[in-house]
Amino acid sequence: MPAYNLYMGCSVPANYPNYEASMLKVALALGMELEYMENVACCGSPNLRAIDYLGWLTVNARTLAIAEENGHDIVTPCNGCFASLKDTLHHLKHDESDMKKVNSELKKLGLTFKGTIKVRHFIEALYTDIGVEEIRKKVTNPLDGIGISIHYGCHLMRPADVTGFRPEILDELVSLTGATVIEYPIWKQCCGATVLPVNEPLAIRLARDKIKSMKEAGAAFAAVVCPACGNQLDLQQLGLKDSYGEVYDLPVLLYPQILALAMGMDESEIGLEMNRVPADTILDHLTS
Amino acid sequence: MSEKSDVILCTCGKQLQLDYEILTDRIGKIELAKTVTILDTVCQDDDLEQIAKMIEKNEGRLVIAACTNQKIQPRIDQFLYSKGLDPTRIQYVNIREHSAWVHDDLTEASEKSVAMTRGALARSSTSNTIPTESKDVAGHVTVIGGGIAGIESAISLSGLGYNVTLIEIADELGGHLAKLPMVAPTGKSGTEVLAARLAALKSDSITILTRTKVKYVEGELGRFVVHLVTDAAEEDELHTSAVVLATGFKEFKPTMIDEYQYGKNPDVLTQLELSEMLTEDSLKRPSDGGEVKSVIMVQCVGSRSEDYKRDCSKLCCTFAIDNSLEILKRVPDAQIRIVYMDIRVPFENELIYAESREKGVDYIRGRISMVWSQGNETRVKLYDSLLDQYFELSSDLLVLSCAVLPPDGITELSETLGYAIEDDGHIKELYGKLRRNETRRRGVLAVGAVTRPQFAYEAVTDAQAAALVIHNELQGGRIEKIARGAVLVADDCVGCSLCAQQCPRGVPLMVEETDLENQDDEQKLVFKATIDTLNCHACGVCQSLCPSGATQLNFLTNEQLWAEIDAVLEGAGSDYPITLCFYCEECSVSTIDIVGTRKMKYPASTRLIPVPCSGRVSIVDILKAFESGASAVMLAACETDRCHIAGTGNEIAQVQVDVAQEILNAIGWRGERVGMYRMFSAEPERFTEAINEMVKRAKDFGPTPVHLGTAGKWMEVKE
Amino acid sequence: MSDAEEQTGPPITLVEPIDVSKLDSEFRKTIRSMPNGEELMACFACSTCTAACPIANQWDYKPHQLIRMILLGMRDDVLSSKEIWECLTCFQCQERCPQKVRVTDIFFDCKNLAAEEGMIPDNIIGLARELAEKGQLYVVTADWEREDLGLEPEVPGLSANGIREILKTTRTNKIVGGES
Amino acid sequence: MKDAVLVIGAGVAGMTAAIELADSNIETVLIDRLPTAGGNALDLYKAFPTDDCFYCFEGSRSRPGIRKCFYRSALIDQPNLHLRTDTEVAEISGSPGSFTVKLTVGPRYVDSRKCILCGLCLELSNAFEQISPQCQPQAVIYRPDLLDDGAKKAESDCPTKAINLNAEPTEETVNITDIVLATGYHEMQPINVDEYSYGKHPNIITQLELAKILDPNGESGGALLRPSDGAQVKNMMMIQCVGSRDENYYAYCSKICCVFALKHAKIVSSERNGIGITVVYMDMRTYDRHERYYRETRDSGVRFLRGRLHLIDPREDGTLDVTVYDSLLNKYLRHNIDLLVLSSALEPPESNDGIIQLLDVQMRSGFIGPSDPFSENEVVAGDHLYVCGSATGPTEVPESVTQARAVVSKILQGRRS
Repeated sequence: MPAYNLYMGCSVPANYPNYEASMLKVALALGMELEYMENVACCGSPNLRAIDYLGWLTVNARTLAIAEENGHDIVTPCNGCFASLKDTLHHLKHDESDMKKVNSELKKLGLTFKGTIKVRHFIEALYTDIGVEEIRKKVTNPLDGIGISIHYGCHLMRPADVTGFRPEILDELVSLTGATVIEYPIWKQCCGATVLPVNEPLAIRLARDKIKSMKEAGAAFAAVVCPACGNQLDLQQLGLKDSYGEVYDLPVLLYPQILALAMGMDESEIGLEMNRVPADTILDHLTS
Repeated sequence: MSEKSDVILCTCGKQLQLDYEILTDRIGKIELAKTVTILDTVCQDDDLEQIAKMIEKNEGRLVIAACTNQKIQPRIDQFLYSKGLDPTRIQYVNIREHSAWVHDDLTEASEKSVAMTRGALARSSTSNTIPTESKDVAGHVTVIGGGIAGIESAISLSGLGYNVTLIEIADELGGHLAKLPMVAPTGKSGTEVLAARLAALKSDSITILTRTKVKYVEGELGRFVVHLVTDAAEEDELHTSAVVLATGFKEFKPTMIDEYQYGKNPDVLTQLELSEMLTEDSLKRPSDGGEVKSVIMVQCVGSRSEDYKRDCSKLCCTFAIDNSLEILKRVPDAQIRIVYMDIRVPFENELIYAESREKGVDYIRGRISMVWSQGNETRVKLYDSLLDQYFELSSDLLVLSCAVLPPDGITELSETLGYAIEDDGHIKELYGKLRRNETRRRGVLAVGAVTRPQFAYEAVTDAQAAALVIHNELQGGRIEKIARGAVLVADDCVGCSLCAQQCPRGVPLMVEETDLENQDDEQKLVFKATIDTLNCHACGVCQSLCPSGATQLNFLTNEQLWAEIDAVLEGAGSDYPITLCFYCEECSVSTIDIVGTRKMKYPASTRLIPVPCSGRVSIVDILKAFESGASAVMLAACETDRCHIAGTGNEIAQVQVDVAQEILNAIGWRGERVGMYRMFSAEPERFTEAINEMVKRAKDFGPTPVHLGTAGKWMEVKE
Repeated sequence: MSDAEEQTGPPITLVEPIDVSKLDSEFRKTIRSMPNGEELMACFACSTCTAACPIANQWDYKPHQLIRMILLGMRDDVLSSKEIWECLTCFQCQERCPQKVRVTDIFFDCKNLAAEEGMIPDNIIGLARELAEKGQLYVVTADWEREDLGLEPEVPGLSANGIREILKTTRTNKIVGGES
Repeated sequence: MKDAVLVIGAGVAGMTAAIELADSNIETVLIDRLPTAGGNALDLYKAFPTDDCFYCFEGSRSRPGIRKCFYRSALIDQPNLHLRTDTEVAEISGSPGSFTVKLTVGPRYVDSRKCILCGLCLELSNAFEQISPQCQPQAVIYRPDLLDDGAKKAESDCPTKAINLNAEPTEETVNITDIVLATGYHEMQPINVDEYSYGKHPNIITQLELAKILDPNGESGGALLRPSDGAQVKNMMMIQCVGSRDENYYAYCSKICCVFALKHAKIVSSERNGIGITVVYMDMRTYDRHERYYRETRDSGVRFLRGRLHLIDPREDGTLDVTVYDSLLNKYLRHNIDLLVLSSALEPPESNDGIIQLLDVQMRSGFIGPSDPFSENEVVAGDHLYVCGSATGPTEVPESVTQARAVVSKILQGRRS
């Protein structure tokens, strides 16, 4: 099994240790060797891209260049980090002049970006390197009968020519836990995370629409693979009573948490109590 | 053997500014000139008589120096044929548009005229007579595809006296048309439009094979063999003289565009699926058989999209309007909304658009946001770009006007039929402006939607026109024409297949040599080319590519062209650097003629040699010019992609020029001595600009180091 | 014939048009030369982008209108618009554009141009400041939560120095008013 | 002449039909009202969809080869083909299959078979003119209203005695089996459409007028200059659907004006550097592969504006302030331009009315429709009557050619049965 450069970004370790822990535990159980990258931090997120394109490119090219030193693929649990790295990779491969600019900056830090590294979201690595069949073998506690709606996250799916992500793989990964994927009309729609700094009511509205749509479609809980999306769908739900007078109580789980449960891991190992909307209903179901 | 020719010099009614004394004197001294005669108007009756007499006297070897042969040759040919004389050996020199009208200096213009006449004499000295030949072919044509275009083809060809076999893969004839409830612009149903034609097909000369597929085709114009297979897997073959492809189109199925939910929601259909429903009078919601009270149609699904079909599908706007009107006939209070980007209804179809609006069809300029199911309802959210509003509504049916795509199977068939395929997957027309129904392959025609989206009436017109083209080719079964074209000497053929691969019209065929002559078993699988000169377009591409000189144009052999090159360049040297220009007798001849007509001036240190197509000029021909003393060589050809010879002759020429440049560079000369330029008769300055540039290069570079025995001084001196 | 019809001179109208010659005709060239602007001119104003956008009904200028405004040279209106900052960057417009115009990416380009001219919403400047100072947007504050889950309290390998170094030399530094 | 066919109109469609007929050994009389063949095509420079010369059409068996310029065509020296320019139909009698047609033939001042275009008369007198290098017949024409002394000298000195200044109009009666109507289209002169000020300001022109300006063989050598003062055009605007899709003028869509306009926009944007172009449209109708023009012109920087004209305000410097409503932005935009080009409706030629009455064929928005519309036979206008090209309605060159061939196909089929 190959080793991976694990790029955490800043949001997961700061706000979602439950995501981090469940990912590491699932990876360990499946024999994935995730090694934290050294000397890296934030990807800058779309916000940096919006105001300082060259800075953003350079920050991410630096991360890629560091990974190039040991040659292992980068794996990240965050859609924002994934998009930043993927987009940087894609853009620099197609733009020689920016490539030169970036490398002249990196040179000052003693680095060179070549564009030889692959970037993958954690769930892609799960899917392609471990494979559905291998993972299924580890499912001891199938989530049969539970309906899950998936929020994939925009920056994982689009632009497709940059990210190269196929949403079906997450469907398969969810299905193999025994759960049923519940489709809902606005599955492509954004969670609203990016607009939070400039228009909070709008961001909340978008989160609310998604939760409402999932709930109406009959989902028992939601699956996400990104801290920012998780924040929108999970945390914002608590405020909906104030802003909309609506209560949905739709638990939002990070995918590794779901998989961990199906693999028979204990809720405490994966920080389920840190999820804002209590996931008791699932636990009830599993123990029943 | 070099034969002498008579020379006629025309004075254009004594109006040409040339020194005829110099001309007669100098030409008279050329060894290959038998006599020199001055006439005032070779195009007028008295002089035509003179020409006839000279042709009789000298077995047809005659050089006429006058105005452009583009004007006088048809008249002279016609006159001579009417007298039972053979004009095929006459060589023309243009001393009006190429000399007198474009050069100010009388002496220089006269010198150039002498040189070019010398060239024509050289060409004439080994000229062949080109006889009229004939052959008999079967008066049978195969039509593939039994939709409206194929049916009309069969009827037209039968009407012109041919036996026709009409092949259809489905159970029934009629294609998509049979499923249209209304055909624009007539307002009748497809079955009604077809009825009279289906009756007309019941003719002794038409054989219909349904449930039959064409597997592959062999042979050429006049003798194709079509290999058929029925749905019961029985194989058969059919001997035929020409093939008409009429396999129609295929509607795009947008399963991969998820915003429309096609394939997921049964109430989402394509426009043709709706047509079928209307034709069968079964308009209801597929999901629950419920009434259809509201319909949303979406235009440009897959069309005008970089992802699916770049171009517009042309028919879909009209189809949508027709179907809307049909729905309203059945459900007068139905609410129909058409969501569009641009409504495109040509000519009087605009009136149907107006009618539909009057009858209450709503047109919304905008796009669909998303489609989803809510209970048993189909919900649609859309954006109206003119109201700048979003709307959300339920609809009983969502009808997608899907792109018109080429049918399945045409790529496979192209492998043996040799026609070219357009970027969009349709069959490529030979030339988009004037020869829509012909394909790259002679004897293979394409009609109807297989070439592009077409309305029924357009497909009918296509079919009728293509029948005429076939009739022109087959001439009722007895093909008779002047055998002017490529002639192949099989013994010299090395079997490389360059000619067969590169002939713009697919004329040379590769055959097993054992078909030609008996060989030992060991050599049985050696292939050789054959060329039917009567099928040839006479461009000379095969000749310029042939490594062994096995195939040559009978009116412009290698020997003839090389002799001409040498003769026109006599006297070229460092005192007088000459630019030799080969020009094609398509766009280039016209452009140069117009330059003459408009009296646009350029230097007289130029010599012009006509070739049927620029693709006739080989690397060797170019190098011969340098050997004979040219300082620069220019090739005047048709515009890129506009070669008259199926669009590819000039591309072959471009390769020859590119390689010639590389050769010159490789031996230490300047590649820029050779130039290729694209001519366009509407822009005559293209020629003057090009020739001025080449003359400048000739002057700057001077003659090449190797000519007239200066061997040893190989490298050019570069400053 | 009425008096009005007899009048000559320019017709009276209440329309006060935008003078196109006063617009910035170079603006579209600028956008086109930016990282994702090459396909800009392929736009044929079908409004698919607007149809695809989940929030454009909140906007004064719709996505297709913003693209039109770029094409027309309404530089100031575009760069000072709130819409470019409210873009969710969900890429749905870009995904569905039949002419492959990179709509979302073009809005990113516009934001960069606006940023260069100092037109940035305050909250975004705040984020930039976080990045410039801390090298990250989020820092671990509740390390006991990490420890509870068996994670190291400090994130392994984390170091924000590299980022801070880079951002000192780029536009971010200018935005947060750092020393040059 | 036995069993001859009459082709009325020597544009692209008529010429194609006539040559195909003559090649099929059918005696053919091709007539045109104008002094030279070619119709609208002579003035149109570049043709879509191939962007090459407009005056180029299919070769024939007597001119083997592929396709030819008009001047190289077989119109003159094909023995079965009888071209009559300056000629109109005066009377048609008889019955289908055996019509008797009386033609009025204009004065034959110049014998086109004798004229060798030596240029002598052009030097001697202003009354002679070669309309175009592509003219067919390849002969000068004489304008009697410009008669001068030189003209008389030209008459006497003409080396082939091709000139007769005293020629009179003649009448010719021909026996005809079939008639082919190829009367083409006319570009509407939008003088009555007030809002466009056409005819009131020299810098407001039509697309056909623009084509003439762009033609390198034209007065300006192809440079795009303002008609008012010959200054270089810097900004221009085209307006689509002037008189088309308009119940006040022509309710139909003229079908080819969008491509026509974009063909010009493409020439200007790609070959006449630095000229700004705005195209104002209602629906851009680039059917089928013509979409390419729309794509390419957008890419080359042509601005497209969905909307309509609000106001034209001419300024003293010769420019025009044009305000247009943009229906997508919901804003009014004012442009300062040098040249306003109107994509004016393509209308039936006036002469159509006479022919339609004379032959009792179906009228279709003023053009000539098929006799039995339900047959989908576009080219059959009646018993022994056929129609092709823009006589059927606005038609592209390739359609005209295909229709002309369909006509010949139908005539040959008719003769066999």
